[in-house]
Amino acid sequence: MKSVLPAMDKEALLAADIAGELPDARGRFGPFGGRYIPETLVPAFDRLEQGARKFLPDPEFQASFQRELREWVGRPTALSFAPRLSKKWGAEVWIKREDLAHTGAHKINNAIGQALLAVKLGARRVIAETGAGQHGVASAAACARVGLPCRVYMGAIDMERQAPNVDRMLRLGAEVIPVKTGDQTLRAAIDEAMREWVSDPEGTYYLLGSAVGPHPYPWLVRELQAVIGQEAREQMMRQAGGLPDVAFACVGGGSNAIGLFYPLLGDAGIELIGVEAGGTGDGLGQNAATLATGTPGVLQGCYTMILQDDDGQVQETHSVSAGLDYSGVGPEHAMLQAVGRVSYVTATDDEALDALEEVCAEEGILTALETAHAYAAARRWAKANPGKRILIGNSGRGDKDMPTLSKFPPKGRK
Amino acid sequence: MKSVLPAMDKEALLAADIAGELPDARGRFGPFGGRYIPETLVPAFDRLEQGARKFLPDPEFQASFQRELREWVGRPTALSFAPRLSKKWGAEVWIKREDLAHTGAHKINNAIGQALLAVKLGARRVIAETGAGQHGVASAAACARVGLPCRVYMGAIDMERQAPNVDRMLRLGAEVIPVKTGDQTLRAAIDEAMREWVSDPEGTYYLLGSAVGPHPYPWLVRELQAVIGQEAREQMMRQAGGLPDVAFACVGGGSNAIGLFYPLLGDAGIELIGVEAGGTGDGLGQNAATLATGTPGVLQGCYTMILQDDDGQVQETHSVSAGLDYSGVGPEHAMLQAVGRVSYVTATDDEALDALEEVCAEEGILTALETAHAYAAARRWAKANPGKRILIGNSGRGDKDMPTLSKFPPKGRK
Amino acid sequence: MQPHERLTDAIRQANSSGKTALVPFITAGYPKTETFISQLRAIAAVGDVVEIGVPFSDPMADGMTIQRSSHMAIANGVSLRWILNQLDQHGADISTPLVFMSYLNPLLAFGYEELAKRASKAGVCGFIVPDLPYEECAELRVTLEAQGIALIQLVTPATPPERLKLLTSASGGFVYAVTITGITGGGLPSDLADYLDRVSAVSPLPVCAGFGIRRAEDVSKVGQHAAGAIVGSALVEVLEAGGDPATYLRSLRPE
Amino acid sequence: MQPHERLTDAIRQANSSGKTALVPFITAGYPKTETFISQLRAIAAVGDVVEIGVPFSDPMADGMTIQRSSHMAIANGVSLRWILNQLDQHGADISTPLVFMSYLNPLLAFGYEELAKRASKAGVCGFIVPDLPYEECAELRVTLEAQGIALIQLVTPATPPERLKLLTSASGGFVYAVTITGITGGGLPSDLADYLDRVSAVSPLPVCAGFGIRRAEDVSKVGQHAAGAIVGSALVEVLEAGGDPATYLRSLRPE
Ligand SMILES: Cc1ncc(COP(=O)(O)O)c(C=O)c1O
Ligand SMILES: Cc1ncc(COP(=O)(O)O)c(C=O)c1O
Repeated sequence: MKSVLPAMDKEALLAADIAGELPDARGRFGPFGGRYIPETLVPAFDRLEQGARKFLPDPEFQASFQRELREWVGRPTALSFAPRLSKKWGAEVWIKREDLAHTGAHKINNAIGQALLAVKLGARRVIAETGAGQHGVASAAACARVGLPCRVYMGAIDMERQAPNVDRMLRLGAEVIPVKTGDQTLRAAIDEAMREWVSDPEGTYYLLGSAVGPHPYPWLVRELQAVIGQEAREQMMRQAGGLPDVAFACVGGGSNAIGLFYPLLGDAGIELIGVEAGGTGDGLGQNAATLATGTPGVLQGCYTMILQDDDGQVQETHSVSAGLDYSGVGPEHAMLQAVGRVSYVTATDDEALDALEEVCAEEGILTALETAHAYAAARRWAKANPGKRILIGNSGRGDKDMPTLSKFPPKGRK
Repeated sequence: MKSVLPAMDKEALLAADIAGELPDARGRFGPFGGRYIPETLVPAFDRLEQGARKFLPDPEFQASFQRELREWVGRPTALSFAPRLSKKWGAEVWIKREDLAHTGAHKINNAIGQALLAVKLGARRVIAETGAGQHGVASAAACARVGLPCRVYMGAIDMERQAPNVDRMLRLGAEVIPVKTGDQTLRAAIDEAMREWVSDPEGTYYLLGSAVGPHPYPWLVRELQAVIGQEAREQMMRQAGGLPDVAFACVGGGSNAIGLFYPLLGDAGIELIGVEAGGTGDGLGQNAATLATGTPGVLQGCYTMILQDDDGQVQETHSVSAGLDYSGVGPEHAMLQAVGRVSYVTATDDEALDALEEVCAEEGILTALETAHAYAAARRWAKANPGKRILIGNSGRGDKDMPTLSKFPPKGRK
Repeated sequence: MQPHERLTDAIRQANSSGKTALVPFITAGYPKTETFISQLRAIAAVGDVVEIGVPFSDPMADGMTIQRSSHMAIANGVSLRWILNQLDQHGADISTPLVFMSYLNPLLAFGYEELAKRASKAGVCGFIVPDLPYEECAELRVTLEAQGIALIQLVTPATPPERLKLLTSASGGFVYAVTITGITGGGLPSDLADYLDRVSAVSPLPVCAGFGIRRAEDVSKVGQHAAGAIVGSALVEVLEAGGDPATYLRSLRPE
Repeated sequence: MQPHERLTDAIRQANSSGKTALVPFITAGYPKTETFISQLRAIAAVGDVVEIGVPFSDPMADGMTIQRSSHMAIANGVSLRWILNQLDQHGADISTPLVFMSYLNPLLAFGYEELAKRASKAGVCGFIVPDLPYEECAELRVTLEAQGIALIQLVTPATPPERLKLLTSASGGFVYAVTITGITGGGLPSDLADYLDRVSAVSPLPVCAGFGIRRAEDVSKVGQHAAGAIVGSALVEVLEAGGDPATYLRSLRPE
């Protein structure tokens, strides 16, 4: 598999992705992607893929998906001009407000889309994993909306640092299962959800929360999240009078980033920058900068960039933000990095915390800790590239981060 | 003043309100309203009123207000059809989603409008009171957005039961002052904010959070909140194919209710029902059902219905929801009750908690405890009036209520 | 003499004997209901006019001291009716003219007509209503005036010239000049003299200054530019501390 | 004999002597690295084929026992390279054919070419890769086959008929019939017989059943419909408890 990398034709791959031809029939974005799953799940994945391929383009399904996005999720989400940040940064800053989507992050786009699909596929119940809890809350809400019971797996450490979201899931009628194995964060939660699925592949729909995992998830999630970039592109034309020079999004698994970037891939003039969690430093285990510092491998069903040691053991990660604290990344991002269309940079814990405070103080938007990484990188870029038009994917709101933030009191800016 | 009540011409008053002629030049809605303030504040109120009268109709001000609503607040907020509640209730239920507005409630419409006004009036700083904390958060965010420092007064009891909102205010750069006098809830916070204003009427803008208080606030807040009803009316026509038979909104001070109702007053076919906090019972002090059980009097600068004893001492209230826990109510509601256009009913703590759980389970919407009162009353009404089209003002989201809700675990519905 | 004239007269009398009129304020029934009349009597023996605070649940123009006294008095069972009853029963011998300071709502709840009659009977010569600006006061003023009782207007340093004229001429008994743009309980501002001179210049009635007067210097400073000094929070604090009000008041105006 | 033939042969030999083939599984270096070889030797003396688990950080198809053993083995410093080194150094005398059970990523990280050579040298006859479905396996299979090593396919009760044919004929050494649609560590399902008969009917290779086999009855039940029984979690638990693996394994197949 490693051998595929050097041989690939970068331009052709990018062109194919823009043309909507990726992933290919085997679920690959160039060398990345695929479907590395236990045999027990093969029939379930076949059903899922066939169902997704059938229903996603189906006008009736699309109509109900679009209706839920509009009427229940509250789309289109706003595009905000940020006058005070613009002034401070010497740039023209625009913010795509996924924090205003129902339940407070972009995660709901995917959750309601897959929940509708679960109904179509005749599922009796839904399981989901969650890191920051946003996907868990979104899944709980979406399942209530479509009338399916929902069980969410969440790492014990994440349950602690994102406690408000745990309460919200329970209120929304979901069952939350603490995962105490492995690293007790998102990765362990995915493993555990997979195990649960293996034990009942027939009646269960696994509602995966990011553009990661085995095919067809990376594709399915991208298709459901692409509405972010579609709206943003159209809103930039209308509100800003033109496309941005650069777009930033934070990258955990990569769903909000691919949602924002995918519809902009074809606009060659737009620089696209994904921002990973730089944590406390460059060492293995100190960050979650998969694309920036990782190597290719197979994690949780997918060939992609991962953080691993020489033996292929996946490493624990660190980030102040639970939603970025993941050792893998969506395979399409791995490809977009390999072909050079998107660059991936990092922002440290401290930079993200400082950016969060700045966005609060200047624009009155309490952004998510995940999202704050995108602001931190955008600010750095703006200083080096004065006078540009910048689009930032504001993937979610920071209410959920209060328990973590209480450990980092505002420094005071004035 | 009491003597004015019997003499008033109900139909004429309602017609004048619909025609936009109320409040009158003295700030009155029929007998209600007015401006009962310390002489120290008279010049400040004169400036405020003149400023509001000048800027609210000003096209440039309106353009910037509308732009903030659209681009920053995320308006229009969605109108959601509620399929599962509809089925359960035997009705056609529609929900106006103010919970999707930036910071999570309708309060932001007013906060950003007044913050823009504060800038126009040359204020050096903003003070605000808050009950549930939603107005405090909205004010903190709006002030950051327009670049003014903000100080929020909040009752010590409310700070405890709405702790997440306190953290959010601080993060948004506001100063939060605990009010330990009086009843330590919203009423005491308003008193304290007024005192602060009295001590610096020149440089301070007081950003009042509901349609209460001395003229021009009830009018100003209504004008800034009327966007709720304007949008809902238009969305009902477009999405539901017609106006509702009835509209429900919870009433604390009455800002979300007047925002929803005011643009519907002229549609005689729509029954309008405001829902107050029934608390734990009918006795004085057990509830906050001002219109349902109060008498006319002057509280915090305004002649309106209030909860008081025979000596005119204002009584403490009880509601499980901090945002409804107030002994007064906006004067326009007092008038709309007196002329018979709007009826005001109550929902108890228990009914509200049960409704909150139902809306979570059926529609995946974690509504605010305040809002849950509207659902409780709507459900009761739906059972008595089968087959009707119901509009509910979903004034905010329930994330802020988690500390309170933790004391009332879900009962389990399935 | 009409009740409102008794007020004007008492202040002028003090002035004509070379003294700044002293207008002490107490919250009725605070700290204790039992001592209300005796304290009132002691205070009335020193003061030229006595202001009696009717407690209210939402004293929004008052500082911590008067808030505290107000809430406690309510808890002690004090009401407007109780105060009037006390005066009826025990106050007949008090010759110093009395003023009620009350927020509007207790007056509304009592009913203006009955209030005017009962007040007149109890020797109340004027009302100060801190949350009733001139624009809203007509009904109450008319009703009180029918009994010869004054509705005393307040003016502040921020009151513009025309309004100053309006308020001073609409007032009865005397004019209450708020010394600071703030709540009760603070200190005195530096530009006090100018301001009080401005008020006195236009006012047909004697001007009493209130808010922030605590010491003899304050009274003498105020006395150079106004007819009287109103002493509120400071006196309430003396009562709270168990001090003797008459001694304190006398110390404010040494011979 | 090619390595993959050794597997088939060992199972057939057991069968032809009237026994169900026994395929014990251990996680390499668990509970301790020092006892790996001695335990392996003891187990190999009873088992017809021995499965060695290569620990992986994300054992997503495994139950609690094997997860625990896997994480602990990594913490003990166990890696694929370490296991191969151990076998090179100390395993030359073990004649029982060995199978590596490993998730894909450690194999990828090692490199397929070198892996195949080293495995062959170490006496490894086959690989089981639980997260490598047939569709993704070509590259690894070809590389292993070049050394005569089997890539053993798994089938499950939910595998549809055509796929069953595909997988059984694509497998090497034997076919691994997962008894339950679940993770390792559970019990045996009731419709086991039918399912194993179905697999055995189409498989050109012997079929070994795994997942949930813990007791002699399980082995004998499985043995009526399959060639061999794979014993994983139960054996790991015996080792954890400090029990003697050989005694336990012999108890599963009483004479
Ligand atoms: C607000 C927010 N942003 C970003 C992320 C990262 O996920 P992804 O990279 O899939 O967008 C999360 C994950 O929970 C999140 O909650
Ligand atoms: C969500 C929500 N709804 C309703 C209210 C009640 O206020 P009003 O009656 O002014 O709408 C509040 C007050 O905080 C609130 O937060």
